[in-house]
Amino acid sequence: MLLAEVEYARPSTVEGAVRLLSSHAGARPLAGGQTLTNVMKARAAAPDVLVDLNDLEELRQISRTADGGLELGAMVTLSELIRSPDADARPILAEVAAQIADVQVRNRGTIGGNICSNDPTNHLPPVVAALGATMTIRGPDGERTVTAEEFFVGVYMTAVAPGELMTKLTVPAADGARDGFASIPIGRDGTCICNAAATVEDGQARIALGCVAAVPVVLSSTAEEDAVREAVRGADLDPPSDVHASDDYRRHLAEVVALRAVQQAAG
Amino acid sequence: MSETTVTPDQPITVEREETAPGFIGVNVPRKEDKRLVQGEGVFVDDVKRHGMAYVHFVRSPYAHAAISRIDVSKAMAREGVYGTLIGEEVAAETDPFFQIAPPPAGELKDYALAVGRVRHVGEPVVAVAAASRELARDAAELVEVDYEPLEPVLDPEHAADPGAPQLHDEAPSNTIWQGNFDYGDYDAALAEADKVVRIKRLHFHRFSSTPLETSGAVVEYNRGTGQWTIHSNNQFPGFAIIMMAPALKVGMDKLRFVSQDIGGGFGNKICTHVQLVAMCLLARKLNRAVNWTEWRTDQHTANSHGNERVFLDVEVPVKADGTMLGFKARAIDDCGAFTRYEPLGCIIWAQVTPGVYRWRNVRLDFTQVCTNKSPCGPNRGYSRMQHLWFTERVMDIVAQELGADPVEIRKRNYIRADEMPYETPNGCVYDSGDYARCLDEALELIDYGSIDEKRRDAESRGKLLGVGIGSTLDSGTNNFGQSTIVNPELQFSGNNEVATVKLDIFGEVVVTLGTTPQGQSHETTAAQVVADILKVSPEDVNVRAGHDSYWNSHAGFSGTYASQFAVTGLGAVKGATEMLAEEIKKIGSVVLGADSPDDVELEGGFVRRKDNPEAALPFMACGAIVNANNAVLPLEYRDITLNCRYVYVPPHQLPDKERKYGNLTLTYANQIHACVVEVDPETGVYEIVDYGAVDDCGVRINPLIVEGQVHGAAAQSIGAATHETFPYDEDGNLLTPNFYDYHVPHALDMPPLKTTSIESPSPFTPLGAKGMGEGGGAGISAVGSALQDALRGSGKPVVTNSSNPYHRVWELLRNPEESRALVEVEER
Amino acid sequence: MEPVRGQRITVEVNGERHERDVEARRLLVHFLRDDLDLTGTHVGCDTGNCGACTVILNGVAIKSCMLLAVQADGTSVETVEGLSPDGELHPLQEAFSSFHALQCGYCTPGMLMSAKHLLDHNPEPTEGEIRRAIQGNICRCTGYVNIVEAIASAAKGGRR
Amino acid sequence: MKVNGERAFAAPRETVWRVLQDPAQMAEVMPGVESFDVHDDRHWRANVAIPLGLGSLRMSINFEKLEEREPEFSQLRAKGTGVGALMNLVTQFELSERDGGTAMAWEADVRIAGPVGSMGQRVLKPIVNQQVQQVLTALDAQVAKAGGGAEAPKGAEEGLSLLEEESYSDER
Repeated sequence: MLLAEVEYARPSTVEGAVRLLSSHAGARPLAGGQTLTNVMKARAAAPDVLVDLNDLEELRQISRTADGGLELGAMVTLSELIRSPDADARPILAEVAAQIADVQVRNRGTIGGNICSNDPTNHLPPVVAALGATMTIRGPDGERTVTAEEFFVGVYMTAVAPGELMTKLTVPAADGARDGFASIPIGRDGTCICNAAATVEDGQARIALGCVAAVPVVLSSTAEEDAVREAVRGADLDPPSDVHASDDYRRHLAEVVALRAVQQAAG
Repeated sequence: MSETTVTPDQPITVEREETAPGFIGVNVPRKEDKRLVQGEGVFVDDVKRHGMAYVHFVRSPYAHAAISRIDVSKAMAREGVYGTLIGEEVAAETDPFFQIAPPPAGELKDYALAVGRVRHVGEPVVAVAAASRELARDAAELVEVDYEPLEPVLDPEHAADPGAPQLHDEAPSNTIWQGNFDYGDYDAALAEADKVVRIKRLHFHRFSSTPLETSGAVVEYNRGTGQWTIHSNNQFPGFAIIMMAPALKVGMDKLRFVSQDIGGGFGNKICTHVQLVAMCLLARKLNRAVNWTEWRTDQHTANSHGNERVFLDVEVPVKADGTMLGFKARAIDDCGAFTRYEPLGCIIWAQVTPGVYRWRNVRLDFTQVCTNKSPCGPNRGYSRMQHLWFTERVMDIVAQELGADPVEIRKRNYIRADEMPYETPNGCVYDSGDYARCLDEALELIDYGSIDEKRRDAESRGKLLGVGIGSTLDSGTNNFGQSTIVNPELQFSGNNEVATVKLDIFGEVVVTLGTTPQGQSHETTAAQVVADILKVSPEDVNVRAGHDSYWNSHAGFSGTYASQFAVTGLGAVKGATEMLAEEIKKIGSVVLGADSPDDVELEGGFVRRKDNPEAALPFMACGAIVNANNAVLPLEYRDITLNCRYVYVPPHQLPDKERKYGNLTLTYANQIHACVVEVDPETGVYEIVDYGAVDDCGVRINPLIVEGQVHGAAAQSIGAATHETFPYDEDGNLLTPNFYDYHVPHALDMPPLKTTSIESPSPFTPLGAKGMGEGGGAGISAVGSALQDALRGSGKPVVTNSSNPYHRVWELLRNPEESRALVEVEER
Repeated sequence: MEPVRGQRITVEVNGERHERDVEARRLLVHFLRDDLDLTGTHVGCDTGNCGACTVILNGVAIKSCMLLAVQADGTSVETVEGLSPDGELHPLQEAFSSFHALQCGYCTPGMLMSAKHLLDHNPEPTEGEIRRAIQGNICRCTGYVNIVEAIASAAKGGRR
Repeated sequence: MKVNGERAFAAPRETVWRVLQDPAQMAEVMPGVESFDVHDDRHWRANVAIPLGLGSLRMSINFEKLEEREPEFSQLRAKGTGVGALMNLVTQFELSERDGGTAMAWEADVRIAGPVGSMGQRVLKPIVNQQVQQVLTALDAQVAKAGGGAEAPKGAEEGLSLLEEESYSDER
């Protein structure tokens, strides 16, 4: 419950944040803090410097792109996303955000935080992977934009290198694609035991599985049941076992949630 | 909206008539609420003292290891660190805790900190005291402890195997206690049976009620008087003092236990005497107040868990008509690394030997072993819950295997209302109850009549629907004499609780209790009882909040545990209040010139002459006369104090140690629960869609408070049946050390709880009331029962575990044969 | 600007301005309980799950165990102590008592703050909305039945 | 938790053996090594900061060579202690000559305790797999440097698998 000593800074510009992050080894961005703070309480991780991103108005914007897609600042809270009228560009985002944790956590937790912490049970990583969204990363050497495949590196690890921070999430316009999400949570809206997001366009499904590996597992198949099941079986998943599910059970659930996500998308 | 049949349609208001208050049975609003809803309760971690030190425990990362070196020098060098305490000091300054077990296990050494060896992950090894919470933890990380890991014992079923590692040199084969319980004539019953149902293994899992407030203490030491003041949330100070005083080598009066508000206990706060002794030693060593806050992860890894229990080689002789003649089984109970309250659990279960059933022939071989897991202790439904779950599992498995209707076969085997009071084969006496009627009410709540329709509807949605039934006997007002059955040398028996009621100089009625409530509303119900006897309103009765062992209302068994306040606590309140009423009448008769106290009566805060209501004396005057103007009293009345103390002692007798026979407890409240589940056959994920609980605890002092207990107990058993479990990995690490992975029900998880009640007054208690609050176990049985029913069309799997998270249900669906292999029916 | 180990912060709590020097690592809940002696806000877990520490920060319900005190600098915080400033009980507090929505009372302050946040934004919630609103608040005593009824009643001005 | 796998190197067995037996070269292979000192040919010690994304986990690890049969078999124990975690690791490998190169059959038994454990297995197992992958990839490079190019790192994924599951006390 008690954090180790840590230094703290709350810059007011992204440049300032990048400067702080890149000039201090062991500096970590602090977004909503709904994951990082708890890991620090356990002292399972002890950053030397916390760079609080909460004053970066630039990262709180929600806007439509020219082509009808969506740009979400990394510091947009899950509650803000749920309430935003612009979010109906890809309604699945708000729909899934509303399933994350609880009101208090959604009020504080951010999109960037959920994506960057990349706990295998998080909701958003598979969603951004399925939607083909891109993440924009700002660092001392400027800005780059990466796809989900490049972005998710491991548990709690992403392409955001020390000294960098994620600034925004860009979601392409639906353009006739439809999205779905399915999960098996512990109880109602508890932590996910297994989850999956899917985007279906012209009968082609892009599926991203959560909870079964260190990073979302992305698969492609046609939207037919047999094809989806085949695609998941073909993925040779080696999911972790824990108190909520054996690896066998997770492997089975992966097939179920993949199919349900695709069916929701296919409507 | 969740339906409740007890809650009135309007917000509760005190309904009373001027002349006859009659507050017993009325939903009087709680006296405790005003402070609690304003955040003005005083919980242990709210207590602060000048210069107080914060204590952090260095805990074992190993399940089993020898400690080869402890070095606190780096921690001591840290600025702001006041001091440390290590096992060697504890061993030098204290005696090991008194053990309830007989030798050899009774010789095992249990100290406030690990001495030479750690026996479970999370066991406190070093205590570090510093100027702030954070500093204490920082310094704790600087303490160096070298461990030599030893092989842990984790599987209770193999703890006693030859060659298994030993936890305690004093407990050979890791066996704490073993005993055979043989009642009726089991062999004759077996010979008489038409069918014999055998079940290889039933498993009741580890979990705990995890009170939202974790344990803690603020301990002060007074050098001048040599006494400690212990502000804590320990829920059984009577027991704690008996354990701590000898360990600290001081008289009991040197330990003052104080508590006001306690954030839930459920039994989990009975065994904190271990950490409290460490606090006492530190307070004395540092000569300053010390604070200990147990964090959630500490609470899960090192606080008392509910006992895990396995039932092996179960055998049930059954007659052709479905009458069960009894059972035979081998029980192995896992008490964890230390015996803090154990092996009492080895006998407590026997309070409910046949459960709610007319089973006359019982043969149980009961063994308790220790393992390298968190020590066990009482947990809501303590030891009876495990056994009652076993009786209900037996009932459902036999019903399924014989193709009998689970409702009919229960009614055939239930003890009947006309048999009450009913003596069980081991000499316990069930005071009152009507189980069949409770079952009918419960089935009514879940609309059992239309269940086939619902089944079809569920099928049409691709779901499997099941109905389940469970029961609990909430036995209360323990006879501590049962402890002599586990250890004949013990000198405990009976039970007691005390209360004082006084009339103060300005006429206030002041009540003190010996109990330590954790949400059970004692201030309110005590006031209701006092109000009825003194003929005043509960608002006029001032019940002191909390517990202080320095008040004159502390008895040997004082505390709040084991479903007994309505009997022992209120029994004491009633006794003391009646004494006070008599004294007030005496004063009144003198002052009002009546011939005898019988000629006056109490009414609305006055004592008045029956023959002339105009002649009345206010309570205030009585208080003033006795306390400040007593020369006016005739000499023969000078012994009146208007400060009455009464100790309620239940009519217990010594049990027969050899036969393990006798009445082990006074009252038997009962609950019958029924629930409906819908299972998704593809995933094993299920939802409880309907739930009914019927409670019978005799006379209900405050129905709304009773109903609240029923709701809470049901919620806890639903949690235990679904996701709450304390599993360990092969190294002895707890896999659910906090609320991340230990999922307790939240508001969206809970089904609508429908409750109702019947009242079968106890013939044995002062108010016809029975202790209650531990009735939840019924839910664990009901959920498992419903799952087995839902899955019957999928290969008839048998539910043999009390813990049924989704993955286990999926395994049952995927491989029903595995569970079926545990059951066989022998036709005679 | 350079990172600091601690700093002086100003927080308005229940309408009152407080200035304190705090370590950067100190959690808001400990600032409220230990530094300001506002012990109505409780700690029930160490993983952000239980909600006993729920307070309203700038009008938004949050868990004060997942926020550093330095992050609250310049904000306005409402705690349970602020619900009945003049001793007059808030309708939610009245309803919790009338409907026996509390037993041990340990989760109650956090539960009340979540309920207040709900009613501030949604004066006429359905049962489902009420349950969602308190999903982040664990109660081990009541099974939530009476809590849900109490909140519904408070929303209807004390009626059922 | 037990992990095992097979790995192929396009280098002679002696080369691979030398890399695996040389503490200095192994230091190159381990994640986040900050300092490294050799006590004797059987014991050495490393201070590491294992990068875990949310912050790195500092540990000091003592290595002890338990057994070796040059040039095919070696067994090693590593005991790590840190604020957030305790690690006990026993690992062994068997080298055999295969079509001009070297095949390494390896297995490791990793046990982790302490606060990091309280974060749950769902993160621990993937983290262990991840670290193993990185070690193997780095090993390829190291072997390549020591002469003889390494095969594509995909060899790692091929063999990597969990040997056994946790046995829960209430799962039987």
